[in-house]
Amino acid sequence: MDLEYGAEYDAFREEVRAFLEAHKPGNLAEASAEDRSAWLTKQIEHGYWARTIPTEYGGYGAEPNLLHTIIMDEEFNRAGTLRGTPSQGPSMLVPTLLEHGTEEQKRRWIGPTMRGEVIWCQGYSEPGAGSDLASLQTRAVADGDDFLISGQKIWTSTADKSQMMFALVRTEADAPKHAGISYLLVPVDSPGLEVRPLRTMAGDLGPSSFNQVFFDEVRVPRSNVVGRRGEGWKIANTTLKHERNSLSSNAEGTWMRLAKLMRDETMNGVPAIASPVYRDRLMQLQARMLSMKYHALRMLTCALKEEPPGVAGLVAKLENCQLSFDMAALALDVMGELGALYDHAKYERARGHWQAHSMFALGLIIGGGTAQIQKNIIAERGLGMPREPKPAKA
Amino acid sequence: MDLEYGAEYDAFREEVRAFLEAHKPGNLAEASAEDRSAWLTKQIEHGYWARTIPTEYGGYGAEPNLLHTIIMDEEFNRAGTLRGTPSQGPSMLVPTLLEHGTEEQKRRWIGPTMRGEVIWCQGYSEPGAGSDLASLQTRAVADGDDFLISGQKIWTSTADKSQMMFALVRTEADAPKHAGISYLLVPVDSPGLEVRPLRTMAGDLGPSSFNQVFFDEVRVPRSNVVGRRGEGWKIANTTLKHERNSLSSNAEGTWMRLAKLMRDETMNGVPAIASPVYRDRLMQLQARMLSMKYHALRMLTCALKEEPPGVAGLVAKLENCQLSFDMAALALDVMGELGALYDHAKYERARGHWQAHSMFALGLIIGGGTAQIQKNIIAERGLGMPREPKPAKA
Amino acid sequence: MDFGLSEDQRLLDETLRAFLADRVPIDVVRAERDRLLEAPETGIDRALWARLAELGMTGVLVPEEQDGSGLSLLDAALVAQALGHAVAPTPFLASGVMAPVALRTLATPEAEGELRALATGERIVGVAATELFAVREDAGLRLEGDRVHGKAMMALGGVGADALLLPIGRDRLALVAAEAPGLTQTRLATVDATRCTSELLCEGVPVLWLAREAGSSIERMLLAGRIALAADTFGACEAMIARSVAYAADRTQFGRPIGSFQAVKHMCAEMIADLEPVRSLVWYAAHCFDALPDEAPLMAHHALAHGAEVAREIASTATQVHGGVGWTDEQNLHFWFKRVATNRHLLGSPTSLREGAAALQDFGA
Amino acid sequence: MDFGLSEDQRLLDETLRAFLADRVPIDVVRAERDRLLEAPETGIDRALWARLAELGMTGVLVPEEQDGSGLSLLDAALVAQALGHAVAPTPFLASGVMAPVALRTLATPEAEGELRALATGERIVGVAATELFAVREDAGLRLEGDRVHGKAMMALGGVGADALLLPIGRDRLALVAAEAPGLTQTRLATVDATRCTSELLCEGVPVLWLAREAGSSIERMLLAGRIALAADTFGACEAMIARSVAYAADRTQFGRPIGSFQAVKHMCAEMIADLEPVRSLVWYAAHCFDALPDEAPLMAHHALAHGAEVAREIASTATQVHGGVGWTDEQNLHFWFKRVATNRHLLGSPTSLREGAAALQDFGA
Repeated sequence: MDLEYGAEYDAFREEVRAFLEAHKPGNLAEASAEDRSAWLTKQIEHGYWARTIPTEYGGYGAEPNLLHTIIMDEEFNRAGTLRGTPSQGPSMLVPTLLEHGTEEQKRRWIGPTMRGEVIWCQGYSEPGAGSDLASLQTRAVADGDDFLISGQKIWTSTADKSQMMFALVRTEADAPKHAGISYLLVPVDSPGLEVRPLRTMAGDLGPSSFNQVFFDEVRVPRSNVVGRRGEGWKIANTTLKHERNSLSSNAEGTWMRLAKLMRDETMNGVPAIASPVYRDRLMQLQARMLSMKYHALRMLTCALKEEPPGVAGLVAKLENCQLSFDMAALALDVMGELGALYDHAKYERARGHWQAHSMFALGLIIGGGTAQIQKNIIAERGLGMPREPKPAKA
Repeated sequence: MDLEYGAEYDAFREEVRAFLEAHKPGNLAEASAEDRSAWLTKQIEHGYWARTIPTEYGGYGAEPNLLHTIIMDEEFNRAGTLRGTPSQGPSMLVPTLLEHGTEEQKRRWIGPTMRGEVIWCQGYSEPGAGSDLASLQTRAVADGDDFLISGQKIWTSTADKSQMMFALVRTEADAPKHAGISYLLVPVDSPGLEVRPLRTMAGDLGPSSFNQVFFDEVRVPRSNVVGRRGEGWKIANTTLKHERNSLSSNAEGTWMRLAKLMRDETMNGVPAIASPVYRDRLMQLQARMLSMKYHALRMLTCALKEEPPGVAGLVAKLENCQLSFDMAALALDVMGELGALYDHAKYERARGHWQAHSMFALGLIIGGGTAQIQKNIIAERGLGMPREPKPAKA
Repeated sequence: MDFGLSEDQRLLDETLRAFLADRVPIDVVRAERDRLLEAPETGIDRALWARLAELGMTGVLVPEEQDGSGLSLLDAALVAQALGHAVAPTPFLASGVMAPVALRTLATPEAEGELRALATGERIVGVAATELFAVREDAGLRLEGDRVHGKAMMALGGVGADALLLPIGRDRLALVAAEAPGLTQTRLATVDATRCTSELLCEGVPVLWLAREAGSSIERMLLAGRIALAADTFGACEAMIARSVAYAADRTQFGRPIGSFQAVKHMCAEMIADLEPVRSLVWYAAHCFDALPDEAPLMAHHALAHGAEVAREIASTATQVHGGVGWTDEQNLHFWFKRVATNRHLLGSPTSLREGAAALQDFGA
Repeated sequence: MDFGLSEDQRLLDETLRAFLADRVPIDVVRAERDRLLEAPETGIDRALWARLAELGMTGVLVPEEQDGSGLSLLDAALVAQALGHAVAPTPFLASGVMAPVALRTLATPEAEGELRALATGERIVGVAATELFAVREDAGLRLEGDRVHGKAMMALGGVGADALLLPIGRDRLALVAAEAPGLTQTRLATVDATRCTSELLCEGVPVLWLAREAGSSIERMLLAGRIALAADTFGACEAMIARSVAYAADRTQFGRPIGSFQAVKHMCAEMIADLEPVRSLVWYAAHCFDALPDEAPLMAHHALAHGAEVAREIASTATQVHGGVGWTDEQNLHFWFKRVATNRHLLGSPTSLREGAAALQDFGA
């Protein structure tokens, strides 16, 4: 066991650090779209973003190296700024285009997407298709050289801020469930496409905005299909494979904030940390947090060595979500009566952060495949347990 | 809401109390079989046992009255002696015979069973048939006026102390699963029947003894079938219906012992009750214990008023088992290193009682329909949720 | 021997539930929430309270001598349960339970006058009880002469009320007019938009009257409040389970209703198995309040704390059963989620309630 | 950057597991249990220990200078994990981990002599450490001159050992011969028949040698013991899950393997999801012991406490997956159940370990 990165990587880290000191912009939140694109472009030039994307598509063209990725993430994080942009274009669409896109699609979309000039949203989920995503019903009917899309998508975060959507739609009405779906690129400003904000239980507490998107005969050229017609399900799933297994979680930071809260928050003159019952819960959570922290290091090592992590690679999300929820629950308990304060109420703690945290953690338990689906996967794929028999036809 | 029993019942309670003061025998554990039968016979004469069984079958012949039952149980309990005998003959076989037995079977078995002259064991479970009891494989093949039984039963508690067994066996080899079973009375001393003790994880800590019973062409007359051939499944299930829903649990007594343990047991000079973390757990358990105590009163009221308790009537076992296990877990934690002592080790606490309690509670979670089966029942029968679809034929 | 509801109680329950289903469907609750987001200083919905008064709900705990119905705390708990089930935005906890119990225990002429006004529902009285069990932000009220000074946090049902009942320490109880000079009330919005909580800043607020040696009044008030709050949480849990079961029957995934999946069934079974015994504990605690007062404090502590623990599990599980839909504002489940989350701490947090339960039994350090 | 096992460590693990599967199948464990029930004062199985010595397991933590293999605590943790997986009845915790760590930290000539003897497996040394963290039954050892008086509870690996290592308070460490005059050792049988625990009564027991200012030796010994014990519990949990998954594939009910029921699948998924991260924590704690000593105490406290909590859930869930069969003696699952139940308290109970973890960080009262 060796937790050092080695001299070569230490040098790389120094480079990144120096770059950030020299070039890190001020408050990005208030920056113009142009300034943000300029900053992304500078990152690409130095290879700190779009690092492994071929230069002909607007990237830096380096070989993949997970430790470089980790170090860049760590250093950008330490400098308090984002590396690249966290939207779904770079993380989901670009890998898909690289693998399945036509030459024209790649040249047209990848560079602008990485530079933040085109923002994408994801159109997968539908009101009737949650865990059972393949049952989606949004249809695209061929009409000459175009498709006409009708239907409804939900949970399309940032749809209100996007120019483009990559969507799964049913193009082959008579094909079996999984075989009738195509992967389609849709301009958000198309006539007949309407974005409506979707309010969640977290109300205005949340950092991200969700939307519903309605399609009424939205016209899109056939050339906007990625990969072959009817193979969208397969293509979307290979993209999910690309998604970097979340190697770091923010559980440690959350726990530190919780511990600080418990030193600061007093009831009847006694700080919460002095309550043995609350302290015991804090210690239980610390043990779980540390387990997940070193579990992530173990998974990182597997990835570096290209060793299959086995069942251990499937459990992080389930455990991290529950841990996150439980940390918020302790925070809310510690704040007592005042923990429910909200909406800029006087005495509100940390802007209602812990309330939001609690609700978002619960949302994460649900989202992206519910905990129940995840347990099925852990049991069947991780432990090799038998699948449920298919039901007899009623 | 009125938690009094009323004058009539108070008088009945006085009667029972006077009877016990006058007649309660000394140490029953050391009494001879004859003395025990005599004591049961005296209880029957006064109507405190076999109370509602017709006199022609050896009972007292009173009308059923649940409050009388409760009062008798409470007073016998207070006097520190058993009412009747807790074996499975009176509780399970006798109600079955009363409903389904022939006149001859009733006259022959009920009286001696109630007087403790014949001890019964139950032959239902098999090694391959646990939750799915109806899949049992012990066969009885017709041979003239007899059946020849071959197979194996498990979990037959007290088989080693019984004269008779009431058993479910497969008499109709070709009938569907549930329709091929008969309810049969089998002398335990029959040639070909062998009883072997079954050791459990609790080792010798446990109060009850389990056995396996092996049948090798055990011959039993056809007249020993109760009800019709092939209707054993239905008959056994109507008996289960008779089983009085456990109206009282011993959770309160267990909790009191736990609280006492926590006052007595010290570590580093501090009694466990002075540890806020342990005390908090004790309080959580007290709340759950009290909930179950008053839940039992509510169910009793439903029974008295002959009102269907609905889903509330299905949850007690699940909750009580888990509560019992959790109380033992706290006890074991409080005793720390010494809580695992066993087998008459020096410093052993309460003869390993809490270790046994923990294991038996776990056994109860499993036994009599696992917690999983119970949850299915609560959901489907109690909440009206849809049944699982039948699997398609492979 | 009858551990259950009387015919009258069942009728009360049915009447109120029918009324609430008709008058306070979830759309009304949504509208109230939206109104609050627009105007956070808005007070109690007096129109709804007036309708409840017509049903006699405002006078449940007011003695018949003062024109109330003089019912038991179990009746009041049934009302609270129904209000929780409907997540109805009313000041019942303060003005229907805590204030009447305090006032009738005082049994002074002034208190009797208040009771009469409370019974009709025309007068609404808020209660500031938080500092009895949890002091934060240096809160606390004191008397200088007959004027109140200091700060009280998380007063219940106070914004838009006519008067406020203020325990000063553990022995004195003051009534002040909501519009009294020197009193500044600020609504403290919580995630639960259905309950009114506020901060009171008092700078020499004149009292309408002051009761001394009111310790037992204050205790009974808190006790009744805790039991009613437990019932409110219980009612909200009932509603969340019912919604989950209905949703699971309706929602289809993988070609079958999700309620036919064992995992979903077991989540629902665990929710109801944990909840049903709580009903019995809440009923018993309420019964004790009137019939077995020595047992009542322990039962109230346990009913509120244990009910809150069960409720947190149920709120989380019900949301999971609903999947993403349960997380949307539109589905409305969150109104119950937030109601029980806020109830959890209003009259004592579970951990401190359990510590209180231990102290009542002389367990402890 | 390599958070994982080296090739050598994998080989060690595989070799030992193959050996244990061959030499200590569960029937051997059963036989040991039965032997103990017959003769409760029986001591350690020295024949098995001698075979482990051939594999080098007795000298894992003995420096190469004293003919040991001088490996890291992570290697020792892997041994403990394999022994827990096999529920093997050995004195590894005391004689293979705690005693060598204490002795090599002392670095006296006497200690070096002991280490040489320990490495060969010919000499076995028990450890009486319980009073360092939990005093019950008025236990405690003291010195009068150079003779030991008093009582020690739950000594590890002492019955049948050659000598016993006794911390006297937090600063002094004595070695006494197992057969020394004045020493009475009584085996204290626990539900777990695979680990030897005993009471020591000392009435003027002469010391073989005494080390003063041995505080850091004692601390390192306890630390190493806790990490190894956590690894042992972890290994037992691995075995329980593997047995559950295998049983669920094999057992048919309602016409299908029970492992195809969602409820059973989810029980297994929850077990493994809770357990896998514990492996990382145990590994990291062991790594810290050698490489990052400042972090080691906190990690050891958490690894042992958290591992014990996870293990209790797994023991209960695995038994439930097995149904009635898991509750029989014949099925053997209970050997692991009892091993983790006893491990849970041997070097500190979870609650007190967590209190210790808080104290290490200056949290607290």
